[in-house]
Amino acid sequence: MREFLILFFLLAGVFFFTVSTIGLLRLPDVYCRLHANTKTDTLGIGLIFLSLIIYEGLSPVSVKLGIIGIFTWITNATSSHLVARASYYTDVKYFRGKRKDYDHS
Amino acid sequence: MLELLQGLANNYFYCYALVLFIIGFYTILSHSNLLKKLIGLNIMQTSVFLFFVALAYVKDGKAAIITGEEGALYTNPLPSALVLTGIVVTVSVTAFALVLLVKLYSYYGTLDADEITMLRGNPE
Amino acid sequence: MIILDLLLLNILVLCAIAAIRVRDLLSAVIIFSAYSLLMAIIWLQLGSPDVAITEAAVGAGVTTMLFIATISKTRRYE
Amino acid sequence: MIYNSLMIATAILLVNIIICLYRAAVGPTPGDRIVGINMIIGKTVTVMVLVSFIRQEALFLDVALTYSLIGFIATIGVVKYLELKHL
Amino acid sequence: MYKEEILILRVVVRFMMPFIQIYGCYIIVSGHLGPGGGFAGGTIVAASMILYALTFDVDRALDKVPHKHATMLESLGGIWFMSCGIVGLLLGGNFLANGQIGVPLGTPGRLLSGGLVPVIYFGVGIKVAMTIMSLYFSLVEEDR
Amino acid sequence: MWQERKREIICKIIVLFFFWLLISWDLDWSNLLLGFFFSTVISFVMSKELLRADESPPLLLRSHLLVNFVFALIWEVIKANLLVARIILDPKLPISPNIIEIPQKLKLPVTQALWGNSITLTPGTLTVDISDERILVHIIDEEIGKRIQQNPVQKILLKMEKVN
Repeated sequence: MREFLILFFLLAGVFFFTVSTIGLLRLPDVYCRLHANTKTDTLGIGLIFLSLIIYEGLSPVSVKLGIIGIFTWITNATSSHLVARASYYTDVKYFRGKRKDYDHS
Repeated sequence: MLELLQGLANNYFYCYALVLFIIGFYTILSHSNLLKKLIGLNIMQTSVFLFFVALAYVKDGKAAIITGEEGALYTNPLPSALVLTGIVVTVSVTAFALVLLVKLYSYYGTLDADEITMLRGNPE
Repeated sequence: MIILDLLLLNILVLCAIAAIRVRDLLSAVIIFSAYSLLMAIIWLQLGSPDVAITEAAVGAGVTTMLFIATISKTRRYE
Repeated sequence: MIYNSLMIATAILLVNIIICLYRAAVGPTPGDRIVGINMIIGKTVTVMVLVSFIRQEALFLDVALTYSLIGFIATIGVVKYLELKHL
Repeated sequence: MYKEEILILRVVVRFMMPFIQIYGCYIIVSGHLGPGGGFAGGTIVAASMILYALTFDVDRALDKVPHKHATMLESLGGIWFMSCGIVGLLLGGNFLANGQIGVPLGTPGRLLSGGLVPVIYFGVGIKVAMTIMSLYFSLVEEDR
Repeated sequence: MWQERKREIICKIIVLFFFWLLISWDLDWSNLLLGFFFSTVISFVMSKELLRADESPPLLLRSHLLVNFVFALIWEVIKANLLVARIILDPKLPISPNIIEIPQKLKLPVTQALWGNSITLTPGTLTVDISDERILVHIIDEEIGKRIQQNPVQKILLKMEKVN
């Protein structure tokens, strides 16, 4: 049961990482790519760390893993906000409306 | 010949250190922008560190930190101590070179090595 | 283990080539910081965490900021 | 079993890093490049943790903690330079 | 202005700074037990001050740690290192002698068991932190 | 004035000391001494730079709300992550991004920053700019944008401020 949980969470985490990478490739502009960055990346980190914490049990290692997870979430959100803000104020055009209106070039 | 190839395949870290060294050296020789040259220099230094640490690597060895267990196999700590010194020197060299670049730019108005040579005139 | 090593080293070489091929100096510096990140993983693989933590501290914080400061004082494009 | 799956997960993450590197090298605006590097930082932290579990050395986690703490300095620097043209 | 507007960055940096600094101190003094040492820890502490200078302003950071104080602390780190070395000479050993002069070199995993090593690393950490910080500040400050 | 500052500094020392214990995980007397020394020095030297008490609700006293907040945030993240994953993996890529403006209800800087970061972490939405009156949010889908106002995270943060 425990092994199954570990493998399931690990797989889910890797899946979310892969989804975020696909999103980074497919989405049209900076803002949408930032969505792919923060969202799926953070959940990927969370799930993989959760699986490793289950694997390790309660020990200093899992406490440190929790600290790493918390700080990664904070810094990831902050840097995404900053990139979005800088792009907005340096007039990077954002894609609006439906996909079919967008000329992919 | 086959032995040579096998030896290369066994020591792939050395091969890649060589490749990185060549990339850095090529950058220093071919790019005329000084900041690019500095990045090439950094890549070259890192390749040398990679060679050193790969020399120290023992297969299945643990990191050279004594945790009190008996009869464990450790990697060689001496090259990594050398590399630590090397990294300190790298940072200092990089900072010094960057300050020199700022001074050069304020004097000549460009960072291109060829242009600076032209501006200084032909020594002959 | 050997597959991980080879993959990492190939990414490293790709990263180095990308860093020197880009025309924009700011992008070159950004990619160079990624190079330093990958280098830190390789130090871990080679079993020398001392070097890895030094590379992490230097590459993530100091060297990149010094490069960006220089770019902000000189020009951005080659 | 778990050892092998950790290995496979690390390999998949490394392949992901290559794709992020493509975005960082090609991306049209500097913002795209920073997004690529941000994702590489997140994946690198995870790879470091996985490597420390594969090699069974708890002390390697310190390196990952370092990156998660000061990994965003470069991002702030680049963003401030893009917005203000000086630091 | 840039510095007052970004609320999230301001709050997050002010929240994160003590954690970065205390982590840097941990890396400095536990250099003989795990990865790290004076240089890495000092660089992390300096990185926190670089973060401060980025978020607010270089001038404000220079108000906090002026060049005079930075130079003084840097010299203090050097003097600290020298005097720790001379302790070995005074007690009849070599320069920087550690186990030779009878300092207990205790068990692995204990923080203060490395004899003089953590004490020396403390000085090295101060010196490195101040050096790198003032390097960055003096590269940036003459911008305006 | 001095009383308040003293309480602030003691609070910081406790938090930093706790962090030191977590990362070093050792109850030896030398470790405790060094940790106490470093946390005291840092909170005295940097006391002007760190967060002040009047900028945040007393988070340590309202820890039940903080735990509540964390769990609500995680639940939101998981829910919306699946949504974004479905959008990304869809071959037609059905996105309709836009930048919208929503009013800001929170007052204190710390809760404002927490709310902004929660918006960024919640999938489909991304804080572009934040001030005392409004928040600019980039949304990836119109449906997600409509739901942003009745986010449970914001309610918890409002409650946290009201207690103060």
